[in-house]
This record gives sequence, structure tokens and C-alpha cells, in this order.
Amino acid sequence: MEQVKSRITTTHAEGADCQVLILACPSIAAATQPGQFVHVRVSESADPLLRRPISVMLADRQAGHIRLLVRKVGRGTEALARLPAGATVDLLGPLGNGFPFPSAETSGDILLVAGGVGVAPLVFLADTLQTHRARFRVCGLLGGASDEHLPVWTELAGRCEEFHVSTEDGSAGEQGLVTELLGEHLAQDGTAVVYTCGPRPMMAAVAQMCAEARVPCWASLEQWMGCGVGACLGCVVPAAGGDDFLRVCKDGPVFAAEQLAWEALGQ
Amino acid sequence: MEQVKSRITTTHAEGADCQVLILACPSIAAATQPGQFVHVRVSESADPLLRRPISVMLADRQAGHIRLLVRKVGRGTEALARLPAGATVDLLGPLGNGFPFPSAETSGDILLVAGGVGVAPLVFLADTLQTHRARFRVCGLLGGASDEHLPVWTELAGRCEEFHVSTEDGSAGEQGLVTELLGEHLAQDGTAVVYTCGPRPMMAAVAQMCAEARVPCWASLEQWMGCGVGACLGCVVPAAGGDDFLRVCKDGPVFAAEQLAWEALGQ
Amino acid sequence: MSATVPDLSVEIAGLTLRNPVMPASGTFGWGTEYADLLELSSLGAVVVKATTLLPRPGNAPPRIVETPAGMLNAIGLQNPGVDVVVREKLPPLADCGAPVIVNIAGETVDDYVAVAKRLGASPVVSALEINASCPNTERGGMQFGLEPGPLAELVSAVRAVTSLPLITKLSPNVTDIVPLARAAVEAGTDALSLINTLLGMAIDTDRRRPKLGNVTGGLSGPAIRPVAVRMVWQVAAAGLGVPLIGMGGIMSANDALEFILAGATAVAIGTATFVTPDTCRQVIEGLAAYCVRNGVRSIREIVGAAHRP
Amino acid sequence: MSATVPDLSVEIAGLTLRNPVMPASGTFGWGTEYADLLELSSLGAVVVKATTLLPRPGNAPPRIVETPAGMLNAIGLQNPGVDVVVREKLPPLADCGAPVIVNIAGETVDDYVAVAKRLGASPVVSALEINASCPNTERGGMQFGLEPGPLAELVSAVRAVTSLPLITKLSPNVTDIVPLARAAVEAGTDALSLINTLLGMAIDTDRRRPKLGNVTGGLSGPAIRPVAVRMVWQVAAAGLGVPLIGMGGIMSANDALEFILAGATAVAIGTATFVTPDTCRQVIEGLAAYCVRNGVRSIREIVGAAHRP
Ligand SMILES: Cc1cc2nc3c(=O)[nH]c(=O)nc-3n(C[C@H](O)[C@H](O)[C@H](O)COP(=O)(O)OP(=O)(O)OC[C@H]3O[C@@H](n4cnc5c(N)ncnc54)[C@H](O)[C@@H]3O)c2cc1C
Ligand SMILES: Cc1cc2nc3c(=O)[nH]c(=O)nc-3n(C[C@H](O)[C@H](O)[C@H](O)COP(=O)(O)OP(=O)(O)OC[C@H]3O[C@@H](n4cnc5c(N)ncnc54)[C@H](O)[C@@H]3O)c2cc1C
Ligand SMILES: Cc1cc2nc3c(=O)[nH]c(=O)nc-3n(C[C@H](O)[C@H](O)[C@H](O)COP(=O)(O)O)c2cc1C
Ligand SMILES: Cc1cc2nc3c(=O)[nH]c(=O)nc-3n(C[C@H](O)[C@H](O)[C@H](O)COP(=O)(O)O)c2cc1C
Ligand code: FES
Ligand code: FES
Repeated sequence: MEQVKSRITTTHAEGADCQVLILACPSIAAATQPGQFVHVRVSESADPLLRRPISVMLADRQAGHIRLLVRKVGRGTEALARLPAGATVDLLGPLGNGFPFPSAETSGDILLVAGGVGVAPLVFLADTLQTHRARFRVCGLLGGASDEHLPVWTELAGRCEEFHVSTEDGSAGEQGLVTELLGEHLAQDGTAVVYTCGPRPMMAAVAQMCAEARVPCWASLEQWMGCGVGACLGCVVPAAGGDDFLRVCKDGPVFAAEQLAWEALGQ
Repeated sequence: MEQVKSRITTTHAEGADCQVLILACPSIAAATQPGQFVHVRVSESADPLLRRPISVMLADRQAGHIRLLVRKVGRGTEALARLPAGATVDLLGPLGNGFPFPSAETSGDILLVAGGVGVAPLVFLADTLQTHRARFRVCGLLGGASDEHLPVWTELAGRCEEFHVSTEDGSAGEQGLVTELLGEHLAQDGTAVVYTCGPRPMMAAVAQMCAEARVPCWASLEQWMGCGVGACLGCVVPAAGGDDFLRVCKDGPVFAAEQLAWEALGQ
Repeated sequence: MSATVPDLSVEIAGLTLRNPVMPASGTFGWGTEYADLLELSSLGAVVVKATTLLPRPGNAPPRIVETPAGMLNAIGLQNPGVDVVVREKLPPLADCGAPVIVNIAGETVDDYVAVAKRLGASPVVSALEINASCPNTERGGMQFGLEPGPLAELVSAVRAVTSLPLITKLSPNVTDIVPLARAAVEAGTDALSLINTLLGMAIDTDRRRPKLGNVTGGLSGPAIRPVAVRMVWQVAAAGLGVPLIGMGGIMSANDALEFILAGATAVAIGTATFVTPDTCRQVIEGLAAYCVRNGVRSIREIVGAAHRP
Repeated sequence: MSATVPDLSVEIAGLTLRNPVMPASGTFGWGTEYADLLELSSLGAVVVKATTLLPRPGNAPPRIVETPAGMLNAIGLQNPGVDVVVREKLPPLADCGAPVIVNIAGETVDDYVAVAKRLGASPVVSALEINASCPNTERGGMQFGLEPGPLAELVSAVRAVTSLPLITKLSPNVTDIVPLARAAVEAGTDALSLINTLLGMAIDTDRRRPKLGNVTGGLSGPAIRPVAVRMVWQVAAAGLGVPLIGMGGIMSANDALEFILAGATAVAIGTATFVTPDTCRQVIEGLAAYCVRNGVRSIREIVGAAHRP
């Protein structure tokens, strides 16, 4: 983990409400694993005060770059998205545990189930799985409200053997929720493991479907963060069974679905 | 008084630590008198929170522009100076009373005594005096720490019949304080009125020299401001004789020297 | 969805306000300073500066310091005294189209009583707001706001001499605001304003002296909003049966809604006006838009709604 | 001017600290979380999280909300209990090169006493900080911090069972902090920490519910600095004869100097560490630079200097 000032080499709008930033930060690019995130300072003022966690979407170790996909939902993400190429961003990272890789013996399909901007860490995972590929196929399922809400879908599609899209309004792919695509896939046998990232209700549904199908499921969670490094205990989510809590920033953001008390997670 | 969003048409660095901004704001340009100021929002965040008062250095009514001279002394002025051409600035103005013009019968010398960035409102005054000229001469005296601290001096020089500069290190003009130039000038007869703007100790000295020479003196004061419109009573300075206070934003910023309790003004 | 115009009107202390938004005392001068930028008749009420019996020059400058997301002020109740206020400051508001609330302060109970009597004789005044909470003068009212006993005594005394609607403005600089609120209600206040400023200070590290001429000052602005919302919540939860006017760091309609949902029937805008002079207007429009968006027909429906599970 | 290295060392509660800068309890985990980014041996002290007798799971999320220039937290004293703390959390700090201060909390005086006894047996612990001020649990200590009587009782009881240097951390949520400070001093505390967080809340206007799982939380960060500086000033002015550790919104050396000039012998950095993990280091360097620039040979010379006219 390091704190570095990193230069934006390029930035471009993506879909209805996202921005892709490429940042020069060789040390973080070299160290980051899929599913890890950076904690980003979005202003030099005391307002907004706290850093914002953003997943690394891709790390190019040769070029010393990382790529972030930022959805503009509030002041912090809007400020980030507005920064011009050449601007400097203060990053803390890489943070979090990242996705565990499938073991060498895994065979069958590896399913990546993404909702909206949740696609970001799964692009990185798919990219890494490409190089580690053994006896499994990588299959991507991506859902969004409309074709305008499927940011960087080609980045995921290009790294999967199989790829399906669903939109709620039917403007791209199947009309419906991504969980319906997942249902179809689980109905056939052969799913080895599911990795998911997206809105909580979507991930809760994915977790439940995987539990029913007895397929291991890894979910990448979000929670509002203070420190990002495990020190403040601010970012917890309820653990399954009992009244303990897990830190999203340090114990996660990736959890085995059965670690979490999904019913208590709320929105 | 209006609140307007105004576009920066040009911005350039000036001297060691200043920036000149030209802002498109026809209504304010049309209404502003020399010595008045605009109250400028320097960020959209809650930190820094308050507007910053900045004198209008020139108003071009034809072009619908005003010109500001900003000295970078803290976060607000630095943020203003960093804004690129094309950016929008939220202005409230024109505010304050402005300099009273010399009466039509005035004859003799009108002295403008400026220290550093205090030159700004005097440039505007000199500009207006040019058009109102009757039987008086306009004479500018400008002091600064060094030749790097005489922002926009040519703007003042070009609008005066006589112009002298002093610097503390002697790098331009006479070596010494601008009050020494003033002393020489007052020693000759013929000074009708003095207008001054600059650091408080300088203005206090100017006020005292004018009192001794029985020359009317108008000083433009600074004070930290809340509202800028006379509502909060936050920007007061002690009035002469008694324990009353005057609002810099509304009763000033220009005061007759004898209105103020100079000894109580502090730095 | 029908585009019915939502009803923003509320009742405070027997006054019907067109909408629940008013300026906070001391930040809006005598009501006329902002008239160029804000239509007074569009406001729920106009609230003017603290008025004392005798003229007060106020504190030595500097009186204002900016702090993170806030400001400290130590004006010291500068005002020309109630006689001049009644003669010169209030008449221009006679036809302003909104109820006029005058904030009153003093050093002794008798001071407050005398000011309240004099103001009661002015036809311009719609209500009085007892400032029991000014932190910026040695004896400017805050001492009354810190203990239930003295507060009750003050409120009763003023209550006895005025038939005007009476609002009591509480200090946040207390361990528990509820007993103070209760004391004021039992003594006859018709409404409560909360909060006044938090006592704070700042030091100039170059001069090694306090930045304010008065050493300490009152902290206002967005920085204090979480404390203000909490106090409104606590007093609302106590169910004292009088309406609350919430204030402290409101910059936007969303901020105002936090107070309303916490239990405030109306809100006041202070420091924000310095930053954006038409904040009151923006808040009024934003409240209307919220109601339309959420199918709320009257803003009164959602007062205290965050207490309901 | 000679470039003598200024002496930043101070004494707190009998401990000599290399410099007056330490993290604030609860913002620095168990001391190791930030070790990648900050050399622990460069700190004046390491201050770890509140420790209670039994393990505590803490409050339901969300536990954190950002506010203007600040944040609310309602962690709820989550910690594994003193046994695990002594066995697992403290040993890694044995050779960290700085004194280790453990913050203690509880529901009853007996809880605090038991925790203090257990910690007294750990060779790693240099001092105890009594948290009499946590606003985030129903019975997490703040009730002790609001009245002089209960606070004195708590401090005396802990004093009786430990020979470790004892620091008492006060709540700012009181009408007058001085009687509380005095009560703690008379009961035997060696130093005072001020301030803990201000009680606040925030409401989600879409869901119409409090944003925090715990409803209210503690406000920290730059927003509260003026209140914190004022309280340090007031306690210093009371001349109680014990050193003060000032905290609340310190982001820079200049902020730290406000506290030192107001009368704090040392300072603690909380929320700022989340924003800039090496804030402690930056503050230490900035204090040294200030001393050099102003010909201050020892930082102790300027403790409380703003009180001198
Ligand atoms: C591990 C991790 C990885 C992430 N990766 C990405 C990514 O790759 N791309 C991406 O775009 N986003 C990502 N996010 C989400 C991102 O961090 C947030 O969208 C961002 O912090 C929002 O900041 P903002 O200032 O734009 O919004 P804000 O203005 O802070 O908030 C937006 C909305 O959230 C609400 N909110 C604020 N605080 C809370 C709270 N405590 N509880 C409930 N609601 C609250 C606000 O009221 C508001 O409605 C990730 C989050 C985590 C934890
Ligand atoms: C009528 C008027 C006209 C002006 N015209 C101009 C102009 O034309 N050009 C120009 O450059 N400037 C002008 N100024 C000054 C300008 O407003 C200030 O320099 C500016 O507000 C500083 O803001 P900042 O954020 O850059 O500095 P800040 O960071 O706010 O402050 C800079 C310094 O001042 C100190 N300070 C802050 N508050 C106080 C206080 N209450 N008391 C004492 N010290 C304090 C700070 O500690 C810091 O050291 C004018 C001021 C007035 C009142
Ligand atoms: C400059 C200034 C002057 C004030 N004067 C008064 C006053 O005269 N009487 C009063 O009751 N409150 C006074 N207040 C407090 C405000 O009315 C309000 O309670 C407080 O500022 C919190 O609201 P805000 O954060 O929106 O400013 C004053 C506040 C400021 C900033
Ligand atoms: C997330 C968080 C957790 C905290 N936990 C504790 C704690 O366990 N014990 C304690 O005495 N203070 C605790 N505090 C209070 C801080 O130690 C400090 O007093 C306060 O945050 C003010 O300082 P700051 O503004 O620099 O953060 C906590 C503060 C925060 C933000
Ligand atoms: S954000 Fe601090 S522990 Fe996770
Ligand atoms: S700044 Fe408000 S009265 Fe002058």
C-alpha cells in the first residue's frame, strides 16, 4: 500500500454517466490484483473531506498505468470525472483483498455477473483469467438499465469466451435482469464458480441463486469508507450467523457469499 | 447590486504574485464606480465558504468587461488566480460607496498614493478622472517591496500626468517608502486632495501626513467580510471619536481619513 | 401524476407563514439590505437583527473569521437600540408582504421585558424571538440559555408583557437541550428556534493571539449542521407540543429537508445568505420540487417524518 | 540565524514524548494498519482504539457519513475485548519505538477498573486514556463525561488500581467543560485529552430516515476545530496544572499550533489520517519548521502563548 500522486494521462466519457480515467502510477499498477481498489482524494479542500474508493478496472504493468471506471453519482465522483488530462490525483492503494483465483483444477464455466459500473473489477478479473486459463471457460453476464448503462461492456466481452447482455428496457441484449441470464446459465450444469459485482439487491439475488445451485459465489461489496485500510471500522457489513461485522476495505471488498448476512445488508 | 455568473475572457500573471482577470459582466461593468468592489465566490464547495471582496480595477462599459487585479495571499485568491479563461465566476456587485469625485472647482494636484495591490481601485479612479478633468493634475505615487511588487504600474502611470515609484530595495524608482514620495509632494504646495489604498500602516501614515498638511485624504480600507452588503456587521472598523464602528462594505470601503480611529485600526 | 402546486404553508406560534423558510436573525440585517436580490414577500417571514433596550456599539473587530465549512462571528449585538429600531428600522418593512419577527436580547430580564413592551406597540412586528443564546457578549443572553431556571424566568416575564406570538431561541452550548426546551415551553413560549451558534475560537499562529477581537465567537454554517439536526431531532422526540424552527448550516433545500424530517415545522437560513443571497428562494423552490417529486401535498405531512420507522 | 534543531519533546503524564504529535484513539486502529505509510517510531506516542472488558461487535452499519468538512461516526466501540487486546493486539507494538497509550471504555465503573487492571499487567502499555466521552453507545462512557460527580468517581476508581500514567478524555457535549476538567484532575488524572466528538446526526431525505444505523454519531474533522480550540483555551485558562492533549479537526501543523498556542502540550490527529495517512509526520515537520522560522528553541516555550497579551 502506498500513497502516490498520479497523473491522468487520458480521460473520456463512457455511456450515460461514466468516465474512464487512465492514471500513471507504476507502483500501484505493478501491485494491484483484480478486485482491489484505490482510495482517491477528490478535492484538496475540506469539503468533500473523505477519499472515495474506486475499483481498479485494469492495470497495465508494462505501461505503469491503471484504468478506473467512475460513475458520476455525487460530488466526489463528479469532481473526479471533470478532471482534465494532465491533472494530478492523490491515490492510496492498492487496498482490499481482491478476488481469489480459481484453483488450477477448476474446470467448467467461470461466470462473471456484473451490474452497471460493477463491471469494472470483473474486467480486470477476466483479463487476468485470460493469462491463467486452464480448463475453464470465462463467461460474462452484464446487466444495466439501458444500452446507455452498460459502461465498457466491450472490455468485458473481449475477455470472455461467452458474453451476454441484458437491459431492463430491452435496448440491448435480452430484456430483463441479469439474474435471469444467470438463471438460464445455472440451469445448465457446468458452472464452476460465480464472481459478481453490482447493486446490492442484484448481488443478493445472485448469492441466493448460487446457494441454491450449490455453486461457489464471490461478491464484491461497497460500503461508505473512512480510512480504507482497516483502521476505523467504519465500512463494515454484517457477517453471517451472529452479530459480528466484516470490514469491506480490509476483510473485503470481496467476500464469499456465505460470509455475509445478506438479509441484513439493506440497500 | 446584482449576483451574476461571469465568464473569464482572459487571465494573465502579473509581477511576483498577482493575476489580472478580465470578466464579462455587462451589468456590473455599466454600474460600477471607482472604489467599488465585487464580492467573489471562490469555490463551489463549503470550504472555503465565504466570498472574497476584490476591487474593480477598470470597467469597460462598451465591452461589458471588468478587470480585477488579484494578489495571491491565501486559498481563495489562489483559486481565483488559477481559473482558466472560459471559466465562470459568481460575482455579487457592485458593492461599497466608491471614491467621491473632486468637485468641479478643485484645482491643483490630485494625489493617488498606492501600495502594492492597492493600486487597483486607484487605476479606475485615475481613468475616470481623465474624462472628468478640469483644472487639476493627477499625480500617481506607487510603492512596493521591489520591482516585482508593482503590479500593473503602467496602467496607473499611463493615466497620470505625473508618476513616481518607490521600492524598498531600490530595484525600481526611488529607494524607500511611498510615504517619502508623498512627503516631498506635500512639502510643495498645491496638493488639493489625496486618495490612498494600500497596507494599513501605509495608509495610516498617509492619513497623518495629510492631516498635518491639512489636505483632505480618502482611504480605501480592507476588512474580512461576511455578507458584503451591510447586513451582518462583520466588517467594521472603529470610527473616530467614541466607540462606534463603520462597515467597510457599505459605509466604505472609502472613508475620509478623519472618519476613522487610525490608532485603533491595527494591522 | 397531477402537477398540483404543493401547499408549503405552515403555522408557527399562531402565525400562518406562506412557506416555512425565513432568514436567521443577524444575517439579514434590517430586512432591506438584500431587497435587491430577494423578494421579501416571497419569504415565510422576515427576521431582523437582535434588538436591545439601549444602543450597543458591538465588539471590537475583527468580528468574523472563516473556518472549515463555517465562520465564527462576534458581532456583539450591535444595534441602535429599540427606540431607533421602532422609529427607523421597522417602518420600511411595514408593507413587505411577510410577517416580521424581531429578535430581542438584553443583559437582564428587565431589559428583555422593556424591549418586548416597546416592540409590542409597533404595528409592524408580527412576533418576537427571544435570543437566549447569544454567545458574543459578556451578558448578552447566553447565560439565560444555559439553565432551565433562568430561562423559564426570562420567558415567563416576556410572556407576561406581550400578546405577540413568542419564539424562544435556544443555545446549542448545553449538555442536554431538552430540559431547556421544556422550560421555555412551560413558561409559555409558542415556538422554539434552534440552534444559535456554537461557541468557538480561532488563533492567529503568526501573531499568537486569538483572531477575533472578542477572543471567542459563534460558529455557524454547514460545519454545525449535524449538531443542529441532532438537537431538532432530540427536541422533536420530546414531544413538547410547540413548533420548531430549525437552523444551522442550511445551504440547500435538501439541507432544509433534513431539519423538517427531523421535526422542524420551519427553517431559517443564516450564513448561506452571505454566500448565495437568494438561498431562501432556492430552498423554497427546492421544497416545492421535493413535494411534487414525492407526491407530498402539504409540507406539513413530512414534519418529523424521520421519526416514523 | 543558526539552524539548531528545535526541541519538540514534551512531557505528558510523566511520559517523555519525542514530539507532541500522536494519532487520536479509534482513528489509528491497533497501530499497525498505517505502518506501511508512517514510521511509528517517529510519533510522540501511538494511541490505540477503545478497549472494553468484553468483546463488543459495535453498531449496525452504516457507521460513517460524510458531512461538510467533517464526518459522523457511530462505530460503537467495536473491539475484541481486553483479553484479546492484551494477547494479540498489543504485542506487535512492543518494539514500535513510541509509548503506547490504550484508550479504555466501559458501561460501569467496574468495567473500566477491570480493563485498567488487565492493561496494567501488559508491559507494552505506557499510559491509559479513559474514554469518558464516547457518544456512540447507549452506555459507552459518555454518561460519565457529562457530570463532574460521576466523572470524578470513575477517574478515582481507575486511579486506585493503576500506577500507569492516566489521561482522561473529555466530551465536548457539555455546557461548561471546566468543572469536568477540574473534577478529573482532582480525582487524580495526570493529563486531559480534549475533545472527543460532538454529537450529531444526518438524515437521508430520500429514505426519510437517519443515515447512520445508530441514528446519532460523533462529529469529527475540521468542522469542529473552532469548538475544540475554544475548549482547550477554556481549560488552559482555568490553570488546573495538568498537561492537555488537544484534538479535533487538526489537518496541518498550523492547526496543531492553534491548539498548542491555546494551551495544549500535545496534539492528536484523528480524521485527518483518513484523508492523508501521513498527517502526523507532516505536522511534526511543520512544527519543527515553525520553531526554526520563529526562533523557538523548544516547543514547550509556546504552549499557551496565545493567553499572554
Ligand atoms: C470497494 C469499492 C469499490 C468501488 N468501485 C467503484 C468503481 O469502480 N466505480 C465507481 O463509479 N464507483 C465505485 N465505488 C462506489 C464509489 O466509491 C461511490 O460511488 C462514491 O464514493 C460516491 O461518492 P460521491 O461523492 O460521488 O457521492 P456522494 O455525494 O458522497 O454520495 C452519493 C449518494 O450516496 C449517499 N450516501 C452518502 N453516504 C452514505 C452512507 N453512509 N450511507 C448511505 N448512503 C450514503 C448520498 O446521500 C448520495 O445520495 C466503489 C465503492 C467501493 C466501496
Ligand atoms: C473592499 C476590498 C477590496 C479589495 N480589493 C482587492 C483587490 O483588488 N485585489 C486583491 O488582491 N485583494 C483585494 N482585497 C483583499 C482580498 O479580499 C483578500 O486578500 C482575500 O479575501 C484573501 O482571501 P484568501 O482566501 O486568498 O486568503 P485567506 O487564506 O482567507 O487569508 C489570508 C491571510 O489573512 C488571514 N486572515 C483571515 N481572516 C482574518 C481575519 N478575520 N482577521 C485577520 N486576518 C485574517 C489569514 O490567516 C491569512 O494569513 C480587498 C479587500 C477588500 C475588503
Ligand atoms: C453574523 C451573524 C450574526 C448573528 N446575529 C444573531 C442575532 O443577532 N440574534 C440571534 O438570535 N442569532 C444571531 N445569529 C445566529 C443565526 O441567527 C443562526 O442561529 C446561526 O447563524 C445558525 O444558522 P446558520 O448556520 O444558517 O448561519 C447570527 C449569526 C451570524 C453568522
Ligand atoms: C472513526 C472514529 C472512531 C473513534 N473512536 C474513538 C475511540 O474508540 N475512543 C475515543 O476516545 N475516541 C474515539 N474517536 C474520537 C477521536 O479520537 C477524536 O477525539 C475525534 O475524532 C476528534 O479528532 P479529529 O477531528 O482529529 O478526528 C473516534 C473518532 C473517529 C472519527
Ligand atoms: S474504511 Fe476504515 S475500516 Fe474500512
Ligand atoms: S460584510 Fe456584512 S456588514 Fe459588511
